[in-house]
Amino acid sequence: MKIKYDTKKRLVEQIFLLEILKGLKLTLKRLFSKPVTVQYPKEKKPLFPGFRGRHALIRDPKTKAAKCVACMRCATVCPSRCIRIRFSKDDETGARKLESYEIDALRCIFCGYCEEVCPVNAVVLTEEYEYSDYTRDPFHFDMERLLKNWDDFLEKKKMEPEKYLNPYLRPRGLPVGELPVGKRVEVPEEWTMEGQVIWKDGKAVSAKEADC
Amino acid sequence: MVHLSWYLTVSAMLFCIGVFGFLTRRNIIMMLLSIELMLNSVNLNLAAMSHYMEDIRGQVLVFFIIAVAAAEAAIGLGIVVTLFRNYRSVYTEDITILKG
Amino acid sequence: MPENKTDLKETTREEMAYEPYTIAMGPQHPATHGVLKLDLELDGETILDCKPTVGFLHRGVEKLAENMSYAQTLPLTDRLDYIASMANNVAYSIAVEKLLGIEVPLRAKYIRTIVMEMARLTGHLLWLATHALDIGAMTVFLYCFRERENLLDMFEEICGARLTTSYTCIGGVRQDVTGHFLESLYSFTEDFPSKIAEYETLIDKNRIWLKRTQGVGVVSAEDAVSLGLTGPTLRGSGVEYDVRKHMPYDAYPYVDFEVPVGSKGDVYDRYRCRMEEMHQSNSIIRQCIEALPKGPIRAPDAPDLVMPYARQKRVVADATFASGVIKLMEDTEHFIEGDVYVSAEVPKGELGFYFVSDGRGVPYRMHIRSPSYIHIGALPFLCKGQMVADVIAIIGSVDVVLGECDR
Amino acid sequence: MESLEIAKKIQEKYPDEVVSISETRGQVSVILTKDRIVEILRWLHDDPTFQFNHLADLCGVDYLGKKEVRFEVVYNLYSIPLRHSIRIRAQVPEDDCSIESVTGIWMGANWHERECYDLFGIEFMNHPDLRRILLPEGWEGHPLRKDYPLDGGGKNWSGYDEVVEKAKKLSQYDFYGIYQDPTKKTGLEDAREQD
Amino acid sequence: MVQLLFFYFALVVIGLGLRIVTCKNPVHSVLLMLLLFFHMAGLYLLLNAEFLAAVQVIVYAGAILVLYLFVLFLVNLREEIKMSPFVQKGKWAGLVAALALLITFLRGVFNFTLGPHGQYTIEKVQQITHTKAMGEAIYTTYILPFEIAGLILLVAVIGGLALAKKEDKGA
Amino acid sequence: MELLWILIKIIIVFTVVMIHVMYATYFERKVIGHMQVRMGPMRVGWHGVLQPIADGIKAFFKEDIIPTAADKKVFYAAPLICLISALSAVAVIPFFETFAIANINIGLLYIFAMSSLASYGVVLAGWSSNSKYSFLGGLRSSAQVISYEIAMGLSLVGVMMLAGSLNLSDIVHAQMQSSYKIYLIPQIIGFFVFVVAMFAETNRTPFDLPEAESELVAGYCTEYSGMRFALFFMAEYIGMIVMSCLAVICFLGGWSGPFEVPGIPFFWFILKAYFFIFLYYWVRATLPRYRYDQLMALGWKVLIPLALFNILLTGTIKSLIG
Repeated sequence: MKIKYDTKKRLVEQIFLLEILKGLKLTLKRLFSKPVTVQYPKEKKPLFPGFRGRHALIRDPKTKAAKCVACMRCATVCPSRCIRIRFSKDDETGARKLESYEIDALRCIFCGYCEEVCPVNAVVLTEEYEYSDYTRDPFHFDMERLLKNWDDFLEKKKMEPEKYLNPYLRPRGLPVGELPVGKRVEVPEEWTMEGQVIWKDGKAVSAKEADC
Repeated sequence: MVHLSWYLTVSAMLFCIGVFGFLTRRNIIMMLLSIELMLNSVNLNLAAMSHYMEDIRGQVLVFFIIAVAAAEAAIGLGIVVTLFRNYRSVYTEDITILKG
Repeated sequence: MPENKTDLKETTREEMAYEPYTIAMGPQHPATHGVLKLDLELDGETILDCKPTVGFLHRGVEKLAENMSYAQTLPLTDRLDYIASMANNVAYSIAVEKLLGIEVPLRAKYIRTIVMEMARLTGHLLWLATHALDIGAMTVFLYCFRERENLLDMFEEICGARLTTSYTCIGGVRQDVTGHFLESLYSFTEDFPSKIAEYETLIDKNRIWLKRTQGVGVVSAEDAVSLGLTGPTLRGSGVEYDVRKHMPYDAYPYVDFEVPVGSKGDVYDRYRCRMEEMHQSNSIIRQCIEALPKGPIRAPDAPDLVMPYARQKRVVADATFASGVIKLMEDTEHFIEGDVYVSAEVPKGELGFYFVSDGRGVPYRMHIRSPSYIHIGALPFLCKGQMVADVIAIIGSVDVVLGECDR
Repeated sequence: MESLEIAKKIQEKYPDEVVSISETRGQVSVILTKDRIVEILRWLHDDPTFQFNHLADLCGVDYLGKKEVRFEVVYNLYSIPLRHSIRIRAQVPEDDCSIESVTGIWMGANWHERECYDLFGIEFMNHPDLRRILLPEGWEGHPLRKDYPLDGGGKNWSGYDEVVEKAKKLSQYDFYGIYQDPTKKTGLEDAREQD
Repeated sequence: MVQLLFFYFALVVIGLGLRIVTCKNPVHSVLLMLLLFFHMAGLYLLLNAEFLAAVQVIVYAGAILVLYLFVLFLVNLREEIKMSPFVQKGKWAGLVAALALLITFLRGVFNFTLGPHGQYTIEKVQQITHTKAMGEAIYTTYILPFEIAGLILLVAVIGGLALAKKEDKGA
Repeated sequence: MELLWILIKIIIVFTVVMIHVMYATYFERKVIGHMQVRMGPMRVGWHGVLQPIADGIKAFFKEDIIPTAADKKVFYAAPLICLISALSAVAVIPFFETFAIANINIGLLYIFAMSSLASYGVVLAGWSSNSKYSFLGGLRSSAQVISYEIAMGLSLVGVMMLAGSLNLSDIVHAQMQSSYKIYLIPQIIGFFVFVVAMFAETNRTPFDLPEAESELVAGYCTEYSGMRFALFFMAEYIGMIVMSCLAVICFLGGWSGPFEVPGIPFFWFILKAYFFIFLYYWVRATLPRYRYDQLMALGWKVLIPLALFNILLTGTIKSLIG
């Protein structure tokens, strides 16, 4: 498709600077329209659930400890290799016991792979993004720090831990059968594969409704 | 009361400074600047005379001299630029094409 | 100022030899769009020679990729063209899918097309913003960012990040879109043409804008192809080459759109091309939303995220924690030896990935054909004989991102 | 034209040059020896039946220990008017690590070849400006070779050492006068003295 | 008061003049020249020639001197500062010549007598303003010289253009 | 006694101008901000009203960096030349009937002289910084100011012809007695040329090439920081104010208005001047930037012929009518 444009000006336009006056009119109009900016530290935009922010280890409400089972999947998948896990092995049962869990947040690239592969919903990226500091040490999260991050986050969200559903704990639109047991949490219907949305008559409706 | 000869003295001294500069500087631009100095001294001379003679003619002449000075600067500096382009220098000892 | 004794020595004529006036534009310069350095040789304000220096942002993505699984490299592609990272994700994914021979479900294809076009809009909006700012129209910059923010918000809604999206995965997308996302995007597309009209009011016919852009940085169709220019930069010269049309991928065969091409190949033509492309992208997004089918969003045979490094048994459901369904299989159909080159049309041009595989889950060699790299390489050709102010306009019009250039 | 057909035609015309033809997922590569590479590519570029006017990509590959000939330079060609593509792979042995430049055919090959030279150390003969491009001048080794140490070989780049040295030197000055040590000179004074 | 002002202006003008011709850095010379022009303008004001003062600043300081600065920037200047500003041999000869000229001039100055007075008395000039007085003289009595001055300027413009124009490669 | 009165006038005008400069920066940021659908300064004080004070304090206490290779004397002098030449032009502006620091006969010429001096500050700043960007900025600025000064001077010749005087107060009086009350109508071409030249003289968008931030980083003031940079800034804004006042005096009838506002004799003057200052901001928010050669072409090939034509027209009409 050849673009057609006509940039030749008629004499009237040339003399009376019509196109410049139009531009001036637009800026004058915008002078009286409402600014779209957000005054950041005072007002904050609400984040969408699933924002990939500060890391946390979910505290198990029953045991009060991390849910991590030291399967090493997160450490394996991490592209920047910023997760370090140490565990000990019970000789009798063969069960793994988590010794330490460290995340170097300065190395992290916040891709969210760790929470996606975690089979038990233990590690999570919370919706916290304001945690800058003057030194490097505070960004080396050890297990206590990560658990505290989770507590802080819950306190901020004022939500029961069970009710909080991070979409990455349970990616939207995947069949339940393909997920590990730990991820089969209850989600709104729109998030399941059965309830996925399609477009119909100028509105997004779930495919189920559209069928009938 | 400022006497006329005071003006003339100042003008004469300024002119001689201009002459000295013109004769001794290596840089052609500075030589031209010295000429401006001399022209200024002449201007002062004319303006003072005209004032003390209660006539306007001298000052009209000053006006013309300023106009001519502008022309002179334009041409002179044009020549300097051309010289610089051809010889990469604005020093009198480098530009000896007439000496052969 | 105390004068140093050594300064007083007579300088000889030879020492005063003429040297052209050179200016180092960058690596820290407001108009080089990153850490690009241009050594300009000037005669007055006319450019005699222009020598670009790149590599300040070289991170060795290609070497990194040789030591990571295919899935792990995907987040790194966010950092190539960080202005439209979604497009890089898609381009990388289709390349890997071609290599592994994976067919993507239709719904995922449509979603990918939507996000790719959204990425094109974000890319073009930022391009217009900075291009206009370079030429001095400051207000267009902020108007463009107003819309770009909306798009980034939508990215945040579907993948949890605004810039480093990592949204796609090999064999599909990482998660489904929501109804809210579709509705807000659809209403955005309804408004967007009026927003484009607003930018055009300020610059399109403005005499200063025309003077600054018309006849500047002209590149003929033949030269443009020979220089390897792609994307709108090439199409501005009148060559109708668009990977979306020539080698269709994802849902592009199913949507109806046109490829705008210019005629003269100057800055203004490239500008017009991108403006028209924004209209086209807008219409593609609308068509895709309207035709979005239901179905899975990941291919059933897509490799697991924690992919083995060597040719091994592939685990579909985790043996330890799944409900008992354990499916192990020898993975030979995916990891074959050979090489593929697949490219996609990202906002900047043709982003190609060349993979050499030796049959492991790790690429033996990955080469990224980044459009910005080629475009910066063409800058000396474009800039010669122009003026300093035109260099700014030309850099803006070829639209380069240094993250992509240096990789 | 089908890619395989093109490959066959190349083989017909240059039977001695073509080493082999391979196909992966429908994409055809023609593996050539490097000697007449410019001639072949120019033929592909100019011939009206091929018209490969778009050099989509040019890169090097290092097959250390995998193949007999260590390096390959890969040309991904595409024809915009005829819409077909072919991949040419020229073998470059390690002991004669050089190949003819194709900048005369595609101007855009210039930077591709510089990159290839920079990262693989393959010399491109008759290249107008063969310098390092992504890495700084004075970098040792060619990082995309498979025998390049992943940890950098425990050696820093000389430019980095220079910067560290300079930083150390600057850190001994009291720039802002906050330490109030009369024996210490400020950096500015020292710089002035050095001038 | 007027005498004080005169002496101030006169001394500064002489001092600046000396500094200008001996200054090593031509840019500094030009800067001092600018200052000198201001003081000259001050002297003109003392002579009731306010129009001349304004023209002095506008034309000399505002246009001609900027031209000098321009040309100075065009030529390689940083090297010049390192060299002696004077010609190698003629420095003292120039000084002697200038001094001799000064003595001659001063003799003339002290033997000087004023000619007949004209019609533009100080009161009259102040009344009709200097600008108007100048204008009347220029546009009536001196209209021909004025035209010629305009012609000279035109010639200068064309000449300057012809000199500074780069040769076309084709020609 | 007279001297004391002049001194008081100087102090009053200086203070008022300085406050205007401070708040001109504030309103520029506010106006342009709102035109660009953002807020502008919001932090210091209510809606950022104390921002100029904060900026001033910051500039004052900032480290004054002087490049080692700079020509120090000239480097120090350049911002002062700019500021002083801009400030001294304020002296002849009659803000209302009886109020001007110096009501001199060649007021218009005086303003020209002062505005042509401002280019020295810029050129020398560019040269003395010993930076290539500064140097280019300086050169551009001087060429621009010299070229547009001609256009500006010629555009005002029509006004001089109609008023028959170079005294600014006389020009206003002459306007009040003319048939249209303002010279805008008979001198519309001159006004157009003047407004364009006014933008160029003060180095503002779309003619802000000397400091074009996307090309020359910051042009002639690239190497300046702290107080010295603030001096350039102040000079630029004072230049804007002076040019606005000149436009008001020469074309919009100075302090005269449709009706008298009791107690505020300068009401109309200030109002009209504010309009021009707003115009500066408005244009800055709207237009792109010219290229150097295009700018020169506009000045020499469009504005100067237009101004000459205007002179011809004015002369013809004047000789025909009276």
